[in-house]
Amino acid sequence: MSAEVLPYTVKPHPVTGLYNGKFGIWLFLASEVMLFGALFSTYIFLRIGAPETGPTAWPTGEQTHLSWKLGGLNTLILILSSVTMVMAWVQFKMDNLAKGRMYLIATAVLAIAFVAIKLKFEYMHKFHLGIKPSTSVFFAIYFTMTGLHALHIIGGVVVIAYFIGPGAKLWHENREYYTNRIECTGLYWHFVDLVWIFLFPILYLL
Amino acid sequence: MNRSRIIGVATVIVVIVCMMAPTVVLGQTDGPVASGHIIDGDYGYGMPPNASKDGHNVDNLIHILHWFMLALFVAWGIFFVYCLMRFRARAGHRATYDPVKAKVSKYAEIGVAAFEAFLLIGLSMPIWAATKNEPPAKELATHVRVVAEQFQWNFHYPGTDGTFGRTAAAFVDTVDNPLGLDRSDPAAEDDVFATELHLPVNKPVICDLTSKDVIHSFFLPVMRVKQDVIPGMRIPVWFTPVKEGRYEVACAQLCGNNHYSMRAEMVIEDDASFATWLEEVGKVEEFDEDELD
Amino acid sequence: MSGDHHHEPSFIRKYVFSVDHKVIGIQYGVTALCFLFLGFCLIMMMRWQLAYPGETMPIIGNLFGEAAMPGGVMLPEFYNSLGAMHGTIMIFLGVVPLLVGAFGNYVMPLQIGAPDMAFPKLNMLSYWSYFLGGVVMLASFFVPGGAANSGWTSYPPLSDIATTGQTWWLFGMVCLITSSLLGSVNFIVTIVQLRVEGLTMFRLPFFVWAQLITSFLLLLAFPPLEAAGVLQLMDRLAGTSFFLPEGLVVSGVVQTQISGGGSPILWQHLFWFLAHPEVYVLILPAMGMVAEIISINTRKPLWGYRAMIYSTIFLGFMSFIVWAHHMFMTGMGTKISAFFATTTMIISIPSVVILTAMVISLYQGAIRFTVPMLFALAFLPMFAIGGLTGLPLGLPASDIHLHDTYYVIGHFHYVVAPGTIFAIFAGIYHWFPKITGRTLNKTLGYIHFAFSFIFINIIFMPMFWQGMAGVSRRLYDQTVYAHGDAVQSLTVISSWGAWMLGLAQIPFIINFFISIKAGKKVSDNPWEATTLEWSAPSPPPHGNFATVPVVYRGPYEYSVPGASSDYIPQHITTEA
Amino acid sequence: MKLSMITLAAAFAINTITFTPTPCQAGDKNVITGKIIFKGDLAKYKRTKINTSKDPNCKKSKKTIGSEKVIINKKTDPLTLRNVVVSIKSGLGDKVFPVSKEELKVTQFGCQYKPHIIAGQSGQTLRILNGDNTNHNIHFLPKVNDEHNFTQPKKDMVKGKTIVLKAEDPFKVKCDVHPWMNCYIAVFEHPFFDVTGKDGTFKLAGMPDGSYTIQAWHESFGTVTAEAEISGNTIVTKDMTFEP
Amino acid sequence: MSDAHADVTKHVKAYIAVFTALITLTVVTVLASRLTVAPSVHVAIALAIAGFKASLVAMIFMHLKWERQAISGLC
Repeated sequence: MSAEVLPYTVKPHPVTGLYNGKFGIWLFLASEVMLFGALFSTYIFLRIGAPETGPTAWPTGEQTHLSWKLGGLNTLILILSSVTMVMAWVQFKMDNLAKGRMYLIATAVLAIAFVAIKLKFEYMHKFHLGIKPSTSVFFAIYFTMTGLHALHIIGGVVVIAYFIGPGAKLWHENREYYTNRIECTGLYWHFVDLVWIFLFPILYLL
Repeated sequence: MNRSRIIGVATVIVVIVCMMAPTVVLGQTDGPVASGHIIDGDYGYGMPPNASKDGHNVDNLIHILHWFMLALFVAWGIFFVYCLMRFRARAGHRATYDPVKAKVSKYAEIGVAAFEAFLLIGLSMPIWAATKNEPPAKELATHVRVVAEQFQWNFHYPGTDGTFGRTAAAFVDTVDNPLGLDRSDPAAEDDVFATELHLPVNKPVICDLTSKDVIHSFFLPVMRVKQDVIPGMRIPVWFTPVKEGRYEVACAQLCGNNHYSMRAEMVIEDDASFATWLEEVGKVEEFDEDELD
Repeated sequence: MSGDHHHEPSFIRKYVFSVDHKVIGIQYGVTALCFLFLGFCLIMMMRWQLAYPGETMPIIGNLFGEAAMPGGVMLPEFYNSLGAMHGTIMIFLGVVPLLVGAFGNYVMPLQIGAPDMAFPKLNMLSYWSYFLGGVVMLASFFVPGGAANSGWTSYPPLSDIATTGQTWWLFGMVCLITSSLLGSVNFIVTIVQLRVEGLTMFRLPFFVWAQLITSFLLLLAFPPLEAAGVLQLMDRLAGTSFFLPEGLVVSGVVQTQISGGGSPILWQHLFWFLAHPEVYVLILPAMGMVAEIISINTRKPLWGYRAMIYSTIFLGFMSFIVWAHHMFMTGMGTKISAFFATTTMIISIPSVVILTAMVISLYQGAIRFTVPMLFALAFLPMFAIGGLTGLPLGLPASDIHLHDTYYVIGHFHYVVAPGTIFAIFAGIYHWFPKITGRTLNKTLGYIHFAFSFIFINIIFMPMFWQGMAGVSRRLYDQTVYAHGDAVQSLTVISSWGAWMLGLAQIPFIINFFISIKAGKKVSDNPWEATTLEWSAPSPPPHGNFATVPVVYRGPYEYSVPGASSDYIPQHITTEA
Repeated sequence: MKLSMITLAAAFAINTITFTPTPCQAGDKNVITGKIIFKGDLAKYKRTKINTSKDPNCKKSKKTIGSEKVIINKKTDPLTLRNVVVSIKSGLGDKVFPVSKEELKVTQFGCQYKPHIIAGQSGQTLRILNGDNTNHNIHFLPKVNDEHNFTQPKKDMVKGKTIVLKAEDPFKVKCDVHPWMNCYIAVFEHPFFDVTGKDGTFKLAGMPDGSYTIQAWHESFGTVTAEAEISGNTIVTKDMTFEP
Repeated sequence: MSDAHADVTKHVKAYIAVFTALITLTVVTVLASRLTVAPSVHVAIALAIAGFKASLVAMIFMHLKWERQAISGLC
């Protein structure tokens, strides 16, 4: 079942103006919004439920051992990677493969940097201090949310790597189909950056 | 077409028979139960006997609801069977294309919705508010702390001083201190621990429900009381027993392997025997093994 | 368009790892039917323990090893495992894959004239993720400590301190959720994007509308359970305490390793936020199938087609704000319970509208009592009983006595057993000719219907009386309580009903397997229906339609006055 | 009713005889024996009756049962302590000793575990029997052994898989249905252990020559140790005292 | 979406503008967390800024701004 047999795989649908891929990725992002929405409401539920004092009180400021500097740096990295991602799409739109691929590689490198900072500096730093998810509910929700977010970023990096490497073959077969796929990856990537934009203030600053 | 019509009619009759059979054939039975004690009240197919002052509200609501449901189902069923019989496919009969103007069904639906709204706002909310927002006066009520644990109901009476002793997880000892009472606390001296819930009749009761390990559910069928017992939360529930006798406390929420044997007994008695019981149950006699072992 | 095979796919590519929506539909169908039967066998074993507590189970008693049934007597922990797995297998491995995976995957693309689903490889991935989830669930029976035994709702803290079977259950659930999630993306894009020319949204058969709304429910309701599953996996494996409060003492041992701070209510909110839309996922496609079959067999357009569609859409929205009526007893105040009781009452109205519309469609029709029609007709009164008995459970006051009793089990089984599963039988009898080109035997079908209908009522009708008497659910032995012992005769009746229902399925199983090869050959449109799937050859080839159909009219043009035959298929150009 | 009571008592008696706590090796005759003396206020540790009203079936097997936290043998001259596990703590080095094939048995009778303390060697098998006409939920609370948590809803229901014990300090086994029911299981690497009975004496036999530290463990009073030197098939008596 | 090269370069300017906006907003959120203000106000500010940043990303980066047709077609 090659691509052209299924209508609107590449060309946008006259009524909805979307090709299948973009419509599908938007629906997938809707389900991701519900997934992270559930985790954010868990955060709110736990934080409101936490007593003022006592062992299970909600740590703020210094007790969280979270350095907002690292968080801020990670935010900038992700914003930058969002920009390089969209610039990659622009380059592919303007038909130059080399530049587009260069931007893709930049995005992948930034993403790996983000994950490296998170693992090396934040997680290892906490493990050395003896802080584990089981220490308190705050660290549990911190590790779960940032961990799941990091997994989503790693997933994104794998997809981008696919499009840098073997996926590029499609560029020669059907250029527009390849650009559409890059756009869908871009949409997913911006969503992941969007989630971090909310995660950063909630965990690091409040 | 003839044969399938007979089968259709036959199945409808058989269904009505098998729906009615349980109520007609097997009358009401009651009687003692494996645990050895005689449980008062005749239990059968309808609601269990009501021994609580305002249990009749719940009963009335359930009865009204079921008459309403029966009426709806019968009326709706008659129309359904009429359609099946009247408009079955047969020679010379063709279906009509344009939809029938069913004004009756629209008004019926609006009527049903209105009656449902009445049930909700008129009956259910007041009863629910009574069970949730109007606790009896503290000094009039008997206060009992109910601590559920995996497969036993523990009842904690405050004793004569009326205040519960301090309890903490550290003091828990499964043999002689399941509640984890801190004996050094002065208020805890006269506290009484029991595995049977004794209550004076015609006096409101407030039970503070909490659990030590998993979610249980404090269910008194005869008092029309049911309240989930959630660890980490203390949920009060109140009722007023009006009929003396020995009844059952059931656990209604799956709480592990022996959820089914997590059963306690509730004895409603007059004040005098309640007071004597309160003394008796606290006493611990000495065990001299020579005479028995 | 259909014949562009540039290479003949190998057997594996064609049947095992196929990307054709019809093959995947059949794979889903067969796997889900097997799981449905397995789930049914679990309950037939449990019914023995309920009817005759503590007695050795005859014949198969000592097949289950000493840890589960020493000397043929079922242990409470094994009973709880069977109960939890019965719920999980029936819902997540049986009915949803059958309704959405099998019927949706097979019939929906044909009904909208599409050559295949929008994302064929994603379709295959979602089947195999479902298959992995099923294997993990089955394997969890053989894990030390047995399968998950804290109910299909697996409330913490019980599920947090349960045996390793619970971790396998959680992992299995994550696989099943991923499968349904990917499936729903596929469905929505296909329905919206791949409709043929002329097939506007309001010319779609009601079955396709039901699948669209169901897919939205799956898409938006499942992720919260996935998040809750992740949280519980963290609780069980990484020692966090999302759902565990402070100061737990489990059988005398103070749980010092738990940091506390979490709350069991958090899981209930996340779980029921999924589970209520989930029960609408169970019923909407079934309503879609029943509506199709009723309109075909009454030779009359569906009454209030638009009313039914708007009700379904309204049902879809409302199902997200109703979930806490499962939690009235968790110490809720009057404000919250008032809100959820009101939304529960409101949500009962669209179901009544859909049901009434289907019944009025019978009025002035020419009803043919074919086997699928009998199942579809039986669905209506049974779903009515299921719906009506929801009322006392929706009102918090009457829920006090009836919550977590056999009344609840009677309520939702009436909606699912004679409701959804009868609709599934109706769908199988209805679309079997399209899948194999042969029809299922009629007499075996009548026998299967008659006995199933009788025995399913014998099982579930007594449960309402037991529930009123106060018998709690999930009890290993009801005779421990006086109010349970008094109605033990009803449990025995229900149990015999269950075993007889098991026997009543044999004619269907025989009929199903024999008719694949030896059934009576039929034309492409045996029921003389108008929707597009009957215009394709049966079984439809790889690209479904020889020429891409164009649609000229609505899906239910039956007995049009002045037309030559009593049905005009959608794709026929206007009459000469 | 009568007949079953007699057979039960007979089974109970055979049980105690077959259960020889000290499997002594053929060759050596080294024996360490002694008494566990209790020095403390007898009145403070009276045994109390356990209220089993929760489950009337418990009374059907045995009229009343007493708490077994602290049992002092009143009839012995210097007051001795019952249910004390005496074993060799160190001095055996890494010698390996054959594991006795005989199966340890625990019966639940009158909603109480019989015997209250079970001592065994790592690798020995244990079987739990239900002598009551009620439901018991046996719940192991170990740190090393696996956490068994199984039920026996009927009388004479033998737990299917025999439980193989691993070496561990004494851990508690509790019944979730009758919370007052508990017993302790102590598992050692070597076969030199004994539990004091009604006379408060213990006898460790068959250990190779050498100097050992002996440890006495009691569930409420903790542990007491003593040094013992033994060689050439002699009998050494060593008394230990608990002063709570 | 018109695909002419000129149009795409117009997008690029928008992307750079959004990039700088996001950077400054991040700095603003960090500074805002410094203010000594009631916690509920803290939450309000942080979420408002995060919401605004999110809408920027969604509208520009995810091309929602230029898909007038899609949105009207679907709803």
